[in-house]
This record gives sequence, C-alpha cells and structure tokens, in this order.
Amino acid sequence: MSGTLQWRSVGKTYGSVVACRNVDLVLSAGEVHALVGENGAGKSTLLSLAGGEASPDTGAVSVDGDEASGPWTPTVAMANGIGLVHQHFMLIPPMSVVENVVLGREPRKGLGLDLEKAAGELTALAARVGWTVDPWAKVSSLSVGQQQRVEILKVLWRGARFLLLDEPTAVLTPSEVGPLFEVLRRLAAEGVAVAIVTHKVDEVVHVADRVTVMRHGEVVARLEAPLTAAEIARAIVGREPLPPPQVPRPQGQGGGLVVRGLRVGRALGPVDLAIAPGEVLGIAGVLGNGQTELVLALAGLAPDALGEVTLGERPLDPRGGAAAAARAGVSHIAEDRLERGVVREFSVADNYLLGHQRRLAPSGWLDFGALDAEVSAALEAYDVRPRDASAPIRSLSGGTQQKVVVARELSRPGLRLLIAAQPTRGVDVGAMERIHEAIAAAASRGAAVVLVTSDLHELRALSHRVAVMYAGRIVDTMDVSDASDLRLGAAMTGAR
Amino acid sequence: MTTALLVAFVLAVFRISVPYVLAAVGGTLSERAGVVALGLEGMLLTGAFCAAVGAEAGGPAVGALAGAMGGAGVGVILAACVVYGRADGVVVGVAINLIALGGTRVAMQYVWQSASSSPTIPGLSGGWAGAAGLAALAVSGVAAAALTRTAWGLRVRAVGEHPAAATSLGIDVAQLRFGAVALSGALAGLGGAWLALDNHGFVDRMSGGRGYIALAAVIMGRWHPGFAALAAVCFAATEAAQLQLQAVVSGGAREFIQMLPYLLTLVALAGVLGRSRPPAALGRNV
Amino acid sequence: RPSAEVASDRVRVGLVFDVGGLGDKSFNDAAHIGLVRAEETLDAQISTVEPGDGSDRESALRQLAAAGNDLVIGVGFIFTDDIRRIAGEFPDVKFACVDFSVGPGDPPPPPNLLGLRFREEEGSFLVGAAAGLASKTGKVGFIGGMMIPLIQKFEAGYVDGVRAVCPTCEVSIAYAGTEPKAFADPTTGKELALAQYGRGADVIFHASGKTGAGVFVAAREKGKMAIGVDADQFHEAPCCVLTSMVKDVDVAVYDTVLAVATDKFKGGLSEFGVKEGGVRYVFDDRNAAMWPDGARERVEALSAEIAAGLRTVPTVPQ
Amino acid sequence: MSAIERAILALLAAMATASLLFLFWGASPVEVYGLLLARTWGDAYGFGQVLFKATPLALTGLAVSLAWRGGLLNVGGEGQLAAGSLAMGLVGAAMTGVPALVALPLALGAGMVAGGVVAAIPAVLKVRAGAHEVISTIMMNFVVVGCIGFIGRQGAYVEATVHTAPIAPSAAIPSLGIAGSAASWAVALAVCAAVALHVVLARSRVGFDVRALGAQAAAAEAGGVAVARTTAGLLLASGAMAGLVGASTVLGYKGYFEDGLGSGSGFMGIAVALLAGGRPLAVLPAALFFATLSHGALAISTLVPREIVDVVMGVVILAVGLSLAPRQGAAR
Ligand SMILES: Nc1ncnc2c1ncn2[C@@H]1O[C@H](COP(=O)(O)OP(=O)(O)OP(=O)(O)O)[C@@H](O)[C@H]1O
Ligand SMILES: Nc1ncnc2c1ncn2[C@@H]1O[C@H](COP(=O)(O)OP(=O)(O)OP(=O)(O)O)[C@@H](O)[C@H]1O
Ligand SMILES: [Mg+2]
Ligand SMILES: [Mg+2]
Repeated sequence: MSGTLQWRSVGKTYGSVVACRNVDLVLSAGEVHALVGENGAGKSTLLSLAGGEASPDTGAVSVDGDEASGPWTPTVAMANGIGLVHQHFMLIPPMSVVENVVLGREPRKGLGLDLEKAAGELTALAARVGWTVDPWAKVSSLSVGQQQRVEILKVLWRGARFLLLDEPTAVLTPSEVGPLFEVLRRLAAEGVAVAIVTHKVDEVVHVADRVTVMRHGEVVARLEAPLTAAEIARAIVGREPLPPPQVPRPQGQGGGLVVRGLRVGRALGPVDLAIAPGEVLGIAGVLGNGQTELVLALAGLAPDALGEVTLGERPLDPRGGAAAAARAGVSHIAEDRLERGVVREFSVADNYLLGHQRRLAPSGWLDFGALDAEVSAALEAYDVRPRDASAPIRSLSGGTQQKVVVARELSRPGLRLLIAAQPTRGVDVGAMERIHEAIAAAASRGAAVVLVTSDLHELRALSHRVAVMYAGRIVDTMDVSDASDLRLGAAMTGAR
Repeated sequence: MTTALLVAFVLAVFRISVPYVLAAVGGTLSERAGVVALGLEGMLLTGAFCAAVGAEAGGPAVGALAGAMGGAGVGVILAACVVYGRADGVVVGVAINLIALGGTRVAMQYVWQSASSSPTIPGLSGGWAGAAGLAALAVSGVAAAALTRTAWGLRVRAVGEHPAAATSLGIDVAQLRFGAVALSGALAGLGGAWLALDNHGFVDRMSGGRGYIALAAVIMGRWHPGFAALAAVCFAATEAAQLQLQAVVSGGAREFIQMLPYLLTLVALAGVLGRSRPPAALGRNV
Repeated sequence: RPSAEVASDRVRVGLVFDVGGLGDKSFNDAAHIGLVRAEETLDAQISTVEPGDGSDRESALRQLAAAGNDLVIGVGFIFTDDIRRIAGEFPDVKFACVDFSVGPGDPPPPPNLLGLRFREEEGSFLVGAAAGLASKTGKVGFIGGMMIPLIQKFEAGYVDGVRAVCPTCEVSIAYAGTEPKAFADPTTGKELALAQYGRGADVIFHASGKTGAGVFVAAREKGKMAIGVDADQFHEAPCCVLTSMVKDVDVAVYDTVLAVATDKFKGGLSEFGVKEGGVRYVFDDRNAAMWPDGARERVEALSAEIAAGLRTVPTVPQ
Repeated sequence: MSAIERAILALLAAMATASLLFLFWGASPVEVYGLLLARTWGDAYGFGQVLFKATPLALTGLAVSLAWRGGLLNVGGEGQLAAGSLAMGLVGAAMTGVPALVALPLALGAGMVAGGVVAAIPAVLKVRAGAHEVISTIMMNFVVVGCIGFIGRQGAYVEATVHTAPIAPSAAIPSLGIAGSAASWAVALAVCAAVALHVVLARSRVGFDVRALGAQAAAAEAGGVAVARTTAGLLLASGAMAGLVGASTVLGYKGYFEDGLGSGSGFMGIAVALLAGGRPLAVLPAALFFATLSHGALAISTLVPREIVDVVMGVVILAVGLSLAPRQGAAR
C-alpha cells in the first residue's frame, strides 16, 4: 500500500450539517483524481480532513496503509507528504514568495533566517516543474495564476507526495488552466498523487484519470477514464443537464450603455465601448488586466475614474457612488462575493435589502412588509434553500449566497445595465444553470449586460459579442461566433 | 540655543521617550501578531507600580525587573482572554486598563497605606537618562531585526496577517500571539518601571495616558518597530520642547504650548505621513 | 434628616479629602494630621472619605452630614459650592471648608459654615524673598500644578517676594498642566524643574501637590535648591530644600474641631495669614546652612512688615 | 446562551472576584454588598444618585454604541462632553429672561453642536486622510481640555474660580426631587435618546446604512451606502450625543459648568457600550449598573478601598467580553 492516501469510512458533521458520511476513498501515486459534486457536497471537507485541518468524527485518514498514532494535525499531515492547496489562497500578501514558502519550516542560520538557501531551492524546484518564479517578489504583486504556482511550490517544497487542490481553476483564465494541467500531469508522472476539486466538467474530462462524485456528504459515483462530460454532469446533478439558455439578439439600437475614454488610475483605459439594450457583452481577459476597474467604474465605485459614461442617453458618474448608479438602473453582481457582494454577518433578508434600502424606505423608514414579500418571492423563484429569510447568509453555501445576490440585483425596477462579474465562480452546476437563466432573462427584458468571466463556456453561452482586455484596454472585439480559442488566446496575451 | 541647553534638551527627550519607545515597540509586536494593543496603558501603570514595590525592597535593578514582570503579567492576562478566551481585543484592553487603574490604587493602600503615592524609593540618578534612552532605541532596533530576520518574526507577521494560513502550515497561532503580547507587556512594563525609577516613586495614575500615545506612535510608525520608536521620540521631543518653552513663554500661549504634542499628532494624522495599513488580521480571532 | 446614630458626648467629625487624597504628603495629609490630633487629644470620633469624581464630593458631604456628625469638613476650594448647599440643608450640623473661596458678590457663608482661608500669597512672598536672597545666579523658578487662580496666588506672592529683595532677579514660571492630573504628574514636574535649572535657575518653588516630587528629584540630581509647599517638605530632598511655605491646615482643622468640642464654633470666614501664624516659612538647623548670611534677618523683617499690615501682597500675577 | 444569561454570568464572575478582594481586606462580602445595595437602591437619596450618575453614562454609552455600530470607536467622549458642557453652561447663562421653551432647547442644542464640533475634526481626518479615529479622538480629548482651560481663563469663568456664571433658571432642567439627590429630568432625555436610537438603527434607512457600514464597509459601499458621508455623520452624531451629557450635570444639577464636571463618563461610556453590546436599549441597564457601582463605592469606602469597585467594573467588562467570544469551531 505504498504511495496511497486513504480515507477509511470517514464521517464529519458540523453542528447539524453532515459534511461527510462514511466516505471511502483511495488516492494513489501517479493518478490525477477529480472530486466533483454540488456546493456543500463535502469535497473541501474531505480534503481538509486529509490535511489535518479538521479531524473526522468517525473513521480515519491513513498514508501508505499506516494510521498515525497521534492526532492528525497539519504538521503531521505535512510530514506524511500531504500538501493541501486551498481554494482561497493561504498566502500572506505583504510577504515575499520565499517567506511564504518557508513559513513554519524556516531554514536557519544562527539566530536568523536563511532565506537565500531557500530561495535557491525554490528556483530549482520551480525549474523542475517548468515554471520561473522570483522568490523575492511580494505575493501581493503577483497575478492570481502566479500566486497559485506559489501555493503549489509551497507544498512541493515541503516534500508533498499527495497534492490536494481545492478548486484550483476557479480563479484561472482558460489560458492558465492548460499549463496548470500539464504540470499536474507531469507531477503525476513523477509519482505524485494529485486530487483536484472542480465544478467544471470539461476540466475533469481533460485532466482526470478517475472521478469521485459526491452529493450530501456521500460518494454517489466513481467513474474512470475515458470520461464524457455529459456522464459526469449527470452524475453530479442527478438528472439531465439543461441546455444553455437562449438570449435573443437585441433588436433596437441606441439607449444602451456608451463609454468614452474611460480611465481609472493606471489600471484601466482609455476604454470605449457601447452595448445596446438587450445585448450581452462578454469580457474576457487574464485576471488583473483592468476588468475589476472597469466593473467598479461602471458601478459608480471608482473614485479616481475619468471619462464619459452614458446609460440610456443620461450621464452616469463613475465616481458617483453605487446609490446614484442604482438610481440610474445599474445592477452589479460583484466579483468578490464575500467582500463586496454580501454582508457576511447579515441575514438573507438584510442582504437582499442592501442596495434597495432607498427604494424600500421611501419615507426614510424601512417598509418591512414590502421587503418580506419581495424576499419570499425571490427565495421561491431562485430555489434558495433553506427558505429562511432570517438565516445568516454565511450559513448558506457559496452558490446559494450567489443566488441571493443575483436575485437581489435582478429585482431592481428599471434595470438598464447589469454588470455580472464572475457570476458563477465556485458555483455548482445546478446553481450555475439558474444564474445563467437569470442573466439571459435580464437581457431579454432589455437590459444591457456586461459579463466579465474567466469561464469560456459561460462567455460563449451568454454573450452576443466578446471583448478582450489586455493591459487595461480593450484589444479586440468580435462577434461571439468568431470567438475561437485561438483568437481569444492571442488577444488575451497581448499578441494581436 | 547654547550647547548646554541643547544637551539638556536632548537628555530631556531621552528621558521622556523611554516609556513611549518601549511601549510603542511592545505595542508594535502585539499588533503585528494581530492583537490590539489597547492595554499598553494598563501595562505601563502596572509596570510602574511593581517597579516601585521592587525598588523599595531591593533597589533599582530589582525594581526594573519587577516592572517588566508586572507588565508581562498584565500581558499574560490580556493574551489569555484574547487568544485563548477569544474575547475582543478592544473590549479586553478597555477592561484591563480599568482594572490596572483601580488595582494599583487598591494595592497602594495595601502596600503604602496611601491612595495617592508611594514613599520615596531608590531610583535611578539623572545620569541614566542617556543610557536608558539609547537602550530603548536599541530595543526597537532589536525588535525590528527580530521581526524581519528571524523565524519567530516571520511567524509573528504571518499570524498577524493571515492566521488561517499560518495554521495550515502547522504554526500554533495562539501560542505565538500569547508570546508576543506577553513580550509587549514586559516591554511596556519596563517603560513603566522607568517612570517610577526616574521619579523615585510611584503616584496614582502615573502612566497618565502614555499608553494611548504609544499606541498612536504604533500607528504613526506604520506598525514598524523602528518607525514606531521614531514616532515615540518625536512625541517626546515635542513634549520636551513644550516643557522647555514654558520656561520662556508666558501668558495665554501656555495652554497652547501644552497642547503642542497632541496638535502635532493630529497634523501628522491629517495625512502628512500618508495612509497606513494595519496588519490584516489585527483584532480578528482565529 | 434625623440621625439614626446614638448620641454620644464625644464630638463626631467627618472629613472629605480633595483629589489626591490621603498620602499626598502635603495638603490632605496636613488636614488629616490635624484631625488625628483632635482624635487623640479631644477624643473626637473621626471618619474620612476619599471621593472619586466631582459629584461624589457632594454625596460624601451629605453622607457624613446625615450620619450624625457634629462637624463635617471639606478639604479644598473645590468644595466651596457643594458645602454651601449642604450646609443649608443640614442647619444642625456644623461645616468647615479648607480654602473656602469667596468671589466678589458672594453672600457670606451661613452661620453653620466656617470658611478657612489662607493667605498663601503672604507665605509665598516670604519664601520668594528667601529664594531671591539665596539665589547666586539671579534666576529663580516657580512651578505650579494646575493653572487655576488658587495656584496663581502662590505665583503672585512668590514673584513679589523675589522682586522685593532682588529687583533684577529673573523668575521663570511654569505650570504642569490645565487638568487636575497636573497636581499628580511628577514626571512633568521633574522635566519642568530640569528645564528651569538648565536655564540657570538655582531655586525653585513648587506649588503643585504630588507633581512636586519630581521637582525634588530634579533638585537632588542637580544639587540645586527647591522650596516645599503646604507642609515642611525638607525630608523630600534633605540636601536641597531651602525652606517650605507651610500652610498650617492641620492647625486650622484642629482648632475648628476644638471650637466645636468646646461649643465655641462660629460660622463665617476665618483668615490665616502671616499675622495669624497660619502661613509661614521654615528656617531651622537643618536648612540654615543653605541660607546666606543675613537672609534670615531680612525675611524675618519682611514677615514682620506683613504681620503689621505694612505691606500688602498681590494675589494675582502682575 | 442568551444575552441576558451572559450578562448575569459576567456579573456573577465579577461579584465573586470582588468578594475575594473584600475577604482579603478583612471585610465580609455580605456586609459590603449589603451596604452597597442599601446605600444605592435601598434608600431614596442613593437611588436618586444612581439615576443621576447613570444619565451621563447612558448618554456617552449611547454615543459610543452609535459609532460602534457603524464600525467606529469613539474614544473622544471625554472631550466631546466637556465641550458640550461648557457650551451649555455659557449658553445657559446667557438665557436670562428667555422663556424655558426657547432657553432649554438652545442650551441643549449648544451642547450637541459643541460635542459635534469636537468630533468633526476626527471625522474630517478620517474621511479625508484615513486617520484612525481612535487616535484622533484621544488627541482631541487632550486638546479640548487645554482649550477649555484657555477659554475659562480668558473670561468664561467667574473670577478666581474654575466655573462659569450660573445658568438662567429658565435653562435649568428641573430636579426629580428624589430626597435631595442630584437626579433631574435629564434622565428622561437619556431614555428618550436610547429609544430613538434603537428605532432609528433598527427601522430606518440611515440605521440600516450604519449597520451595513459597521458590518462590512466594502459591501455597504457596493450597496449604495455613502461611506464617507455616513462615517462623518456618524462621528458627528456620536459627538453630539456625548455633548448632551451637560444636560444632566450642568443644566440638571450644578447650574454652571465647572472644570472637570462630568469627566470620566466619556471613558466609562466605552465600558457601558461594551457591556450593552452596542445595543441602545441595553445601554440603559448597563449605565444603571455602572452607576450603582460608582455610587456604591462611596458608601463602602468605610469598609474597603473604594477603588475595588473600579476593579470590579473592569472584571465585568472582561467577563462580558469573554462570554461574548465566539465558541470554538463556530463560523467566523
Ligand atoms: N467549518 C464549518 N463549520 C460548519 N459547517 C461547515 C464547515 N465547513 C463545512 N461545513 C458544512 O459542511 C458541508 C460540506 O462543506 P464543504 O465545504 O465540504 O462542501 P464543498 O463540497 O467543498 O462545497 P463547494 O463546492 O461549495 O466548495 C456544507 O454544508 C457546509 O455548510
Ligand atoms: N466556518 C464555516 N461555517 C459554516 N459554513 C461554512 C464554513 N466554512 C465553509 N462553510 C460552508 O461550506 C461550504 C463550502 O465552503 P467553501 O469555502 O468551499 O466555499 P464555496 O461554497 O465553495 O464558495 P466559493 O467557492 O464560491 O468561494 C459553503 O456552504 C460555506 O458556506
Ligand atoms: Mg469547497
Ligand atoms: Mg467552493
């Protein structure tokens, strides 16, 4: 049993929630093993049990067939060759790459740290995998893709033989996913066991040797290569996947969003674009090329923005605050849900109220009757479970939280512009379908839609036109039918 | 200014800066580890009291040691509540300061049968001012080096920025925070000891808000021990200038001279030093 | 308000301290000494309260008045208004207030209230004269606690005393602050004293409560002279205390208790100046060596002048 | 555990600590507590004094709570209440011959404006320069004390005193007449303020904005909350609330402003707000509790040092802080 990581009948409950129930799973050297399932199915829990960050209520985790005698802590897990890469990066932004890598296992020289030595080792390790890294760069200055490399190098530097990756591709662009998978395959070939969690069925087909499908904390299917996307999707949702929603081409022109010479600091611009009412403009690009700034400026949240924006022939101040934008009919599905999208400590109802507080308090006093009615209707329409408006939003799964956000943003009367930034990041297949439907519905009701996404499927399924951003500018705009991987990829890397 | 006056001024700055610098460096360590340093005032006060008791019993050296231990004791209580008890750091800081205030007065009545001051104790002579000032600055240098150049410092910074990340790497966040806060208590307690030893006695409320000023220095120093010490020295310098100026200025301007240090802080806060960013996990429990 | 206590022959006295409280080695302690002497020699039954913040003062007075004391004493000018009010409410209890303040146009105190007033400016004048005579550099200093009219009285008398013997002498004036804390801030006291010594002053008079402890530390460190206040503060720095401006609060308190015990208490104002022996300077074997030849005689003469009413001392800084 | 249970637990912990201290001092806890209760809730005068002392604590507690709910810690209560009290004293004194219906609102308004003005500087520094309000409000406390001394000595004080001229009778808040105690109808003002604040926070749009801002500023901003304006307004409102303290001390009790009048309640207001968890309605019992300890301290000072009560107050806050702490494994 050497080279195996084994979960033996593990169970874990959080309060009344059963995160894992009686799960048996073996991860062997040389394989890439995909873990899939809906939000809250227990995938992350399974990984954190192996990483020693949570301890199982029942069963145990063992490496090479031996169960650890003492408690299974992160340190013990690491010593046994387990390297866990979290969905939300566990990197310390103001520190350098090498500091992040050595943290907790620092090479010493006398009283001090020997960072030079570690930096050398790190550079060599990166080269072996096929990457180049600057060990002295600050993590905060790195792109998301680079940060992920640091995460992986961090566990490899600690001698990981079992590489556990939780949704590593959720934040990557398609052009970054391919190379990552190549590295994973190479590591597997070298004898590393790789487990990867993802919501993207195509990726599973592309990279995995074996697939374990989870639902409600239990393993519901085990599949082996060769795999088909449809088969996996069916196993995840337990039914046939829906066809992508149809967004009719806009008929009328004019009256939509017009942007001229928009700049935000050094990060964006100048940018010109126009979106007709009912049109969906998809924005592609490697993260950090001005998309965030564009979104914030259109949402009225860029205090240092310059330039002219009109919506329905009326001016829209990119510095004017979200309230003014909302009055003009702008809705904003924020990129960073946990920071900007929801108030984590608020209830579902209060989160729904956020951004509608002016409308629902015409006299200055909140109209709780109207709020309750709207929230109940929204929970029903979007199938938010549980249907409890007073539950704290942080008790919902990420996908469910996102449904509440989408419901809130699409319920704005007089919606003229919908800005959807990464609307389905980390969201499971079922919720994704619901959110796509909602965006399509907004467009067919006549809203101009800006869709910023790193998911090319989503981009192609919903957009009429596609714009590619690079270095703060729009470098290419095309009809969706012309948006081939090749053309997109070229534009995203600045090679036009 | 003549040379003699300049020397007098510099010595005054040294003397005044000792508690500020030590408390500010301690506060920096605590906050870099993610624990709000609102308890500095209580640490200074307790340190001063313990130093007076210690010095009365065994001379200045014992006093200094007792002061550091007293401050560390306060740090330990604070850390226990915040780190292991998971209480809010601001709440605990407020409580600790109140307890130190009342506690020293109760203890004074027990030890010296006076609610207002100790008898004269063996303290440090005036010649110590320069040495103590330089030593305090050296402490800030050591702290800066320890934060940036040692494994301990790396870990302290990590738990202050991203405790979850540190935990995932097998670092005991609670233990590190506990140590940093206890150390900050010892440093602030030593600062308090200087107050008592330099004045050859302890009086009620001797810390006189210096802990809060030290916290201001931590923030003005952008959570860097060196800059925090610098901010503390600047504070001491305006205070010294204020005291020296009183000898030459008269009339209504006096009130404004006395406000000088605080006004300067406000000016500094108004953006002269730019915006600063606290440790990301400051005040957040894990 | 009926007293619940059993009547007794012993005179019962309650006393409320000022901020700083017992153990300040000057003002409050002096009052306490007078009270304890009354306890010992007059068999008075005494109780004391150290109030916290402002409104506690009135409560404390009321508490003591209601508890059946024959005499309730407030120590400090800050009691003036509260004690007036309470005296009106408890006409059967006698009250006394140390440093009772009367502004222009204030009505006289009620018959059951005795205001004990000291002419601090006169005592300050005398120690000012001593400072002017003892100074070799022609520079002397004054350090006040909180900048309030009461303390400025000390300043005024002191400056006048210095000028009377040494018209060319320079007097530096400094105050520790504008809050009550300024009476309990030895660190600031020390720094102010060092600053004044550093500028050439060789005698400093402090009127700053516990802040003065720092002045004495500075005097010891620099080997320069300092002047104590309220009580004889020689022991604070035996090397260096030229004299002290003693305010015999203890005598005033004791005398008041005595008056009550012997049924001779009369309300009104009672002034203690040089003439009455209520304020004085200290000259004895311990500090004599610090006084230049003839200085003693000169100060005695000035003292006699004041006592005889031949000289008036200003109460406000000129 | 409910909030009430937590409060009771904290109370028990503090009482136990205090009992140990009393025993150590050689006093029987039963006797000390008995005396404390008898002299506070057990007699009319004591009860009146508790009400009187609770009023400033409630007002500063509300001031701190309000800011706290919006994510700000206002440590400037001391300066704000001092400025407000001075303003009330001066305006009150100028109201001779003015009917109460005008004089009283003017005096109260002056206090609120003065408190607000003191808070305005930290507010501007916060929104313009990002200055941390904890530091700037602490600095303002020192500055205000200096300014008040200056203003006083430049003629605001009656000569040779540290207090202002008496206020006009029409600007006075009537006493409640409880056995000669200092309690006045300013108590009602504090209760109204608490209720009003509760309703505004829970039911108004502004209150919702404040809560969102306090919970998560970035999400609030994206939800249309004007962060800078709300932050500044919040600090001003908090300062104005603290500026009302003079209603109890100046208008309801002394009849003039005196140096240091009401000082200490600014700092204790933080403790009150913490004990109340920032909830306006809970501020009232929290203020009563601290006022009871504070007045009771005087009564028990014949048996044990009065300052033990300060320690007890600290332990209460500590115990509340500990009992509010999130339990292991709970969501962050
Ligand atoms: N620390 C925790 N405390 C309480 N409940 C938790 C905790 N972690 C996970 N859960 C619950 O356990 C269940 C499984 O969560 P887990 O994170 O493993 O799901 P997942 O499959 O990774 O979901 P996703 O696809 O959204 O990432 C969820 O219902 C979640 O609410
Ligand atoms: N400490 C926790 N307490 C309660 N629930 C938790 C906790 N941590 C995670 N969860 C829940 O576990 C589930 C999965 O969490 P995870 O961190 O994987 O985020 P997610 O749902 O995948 O969101 P996203 O991927 O969009 O960031 C969610 O339902 C989340 O609410
Ligand atoms: Mg997950
Ligand atoms: Mg997820």
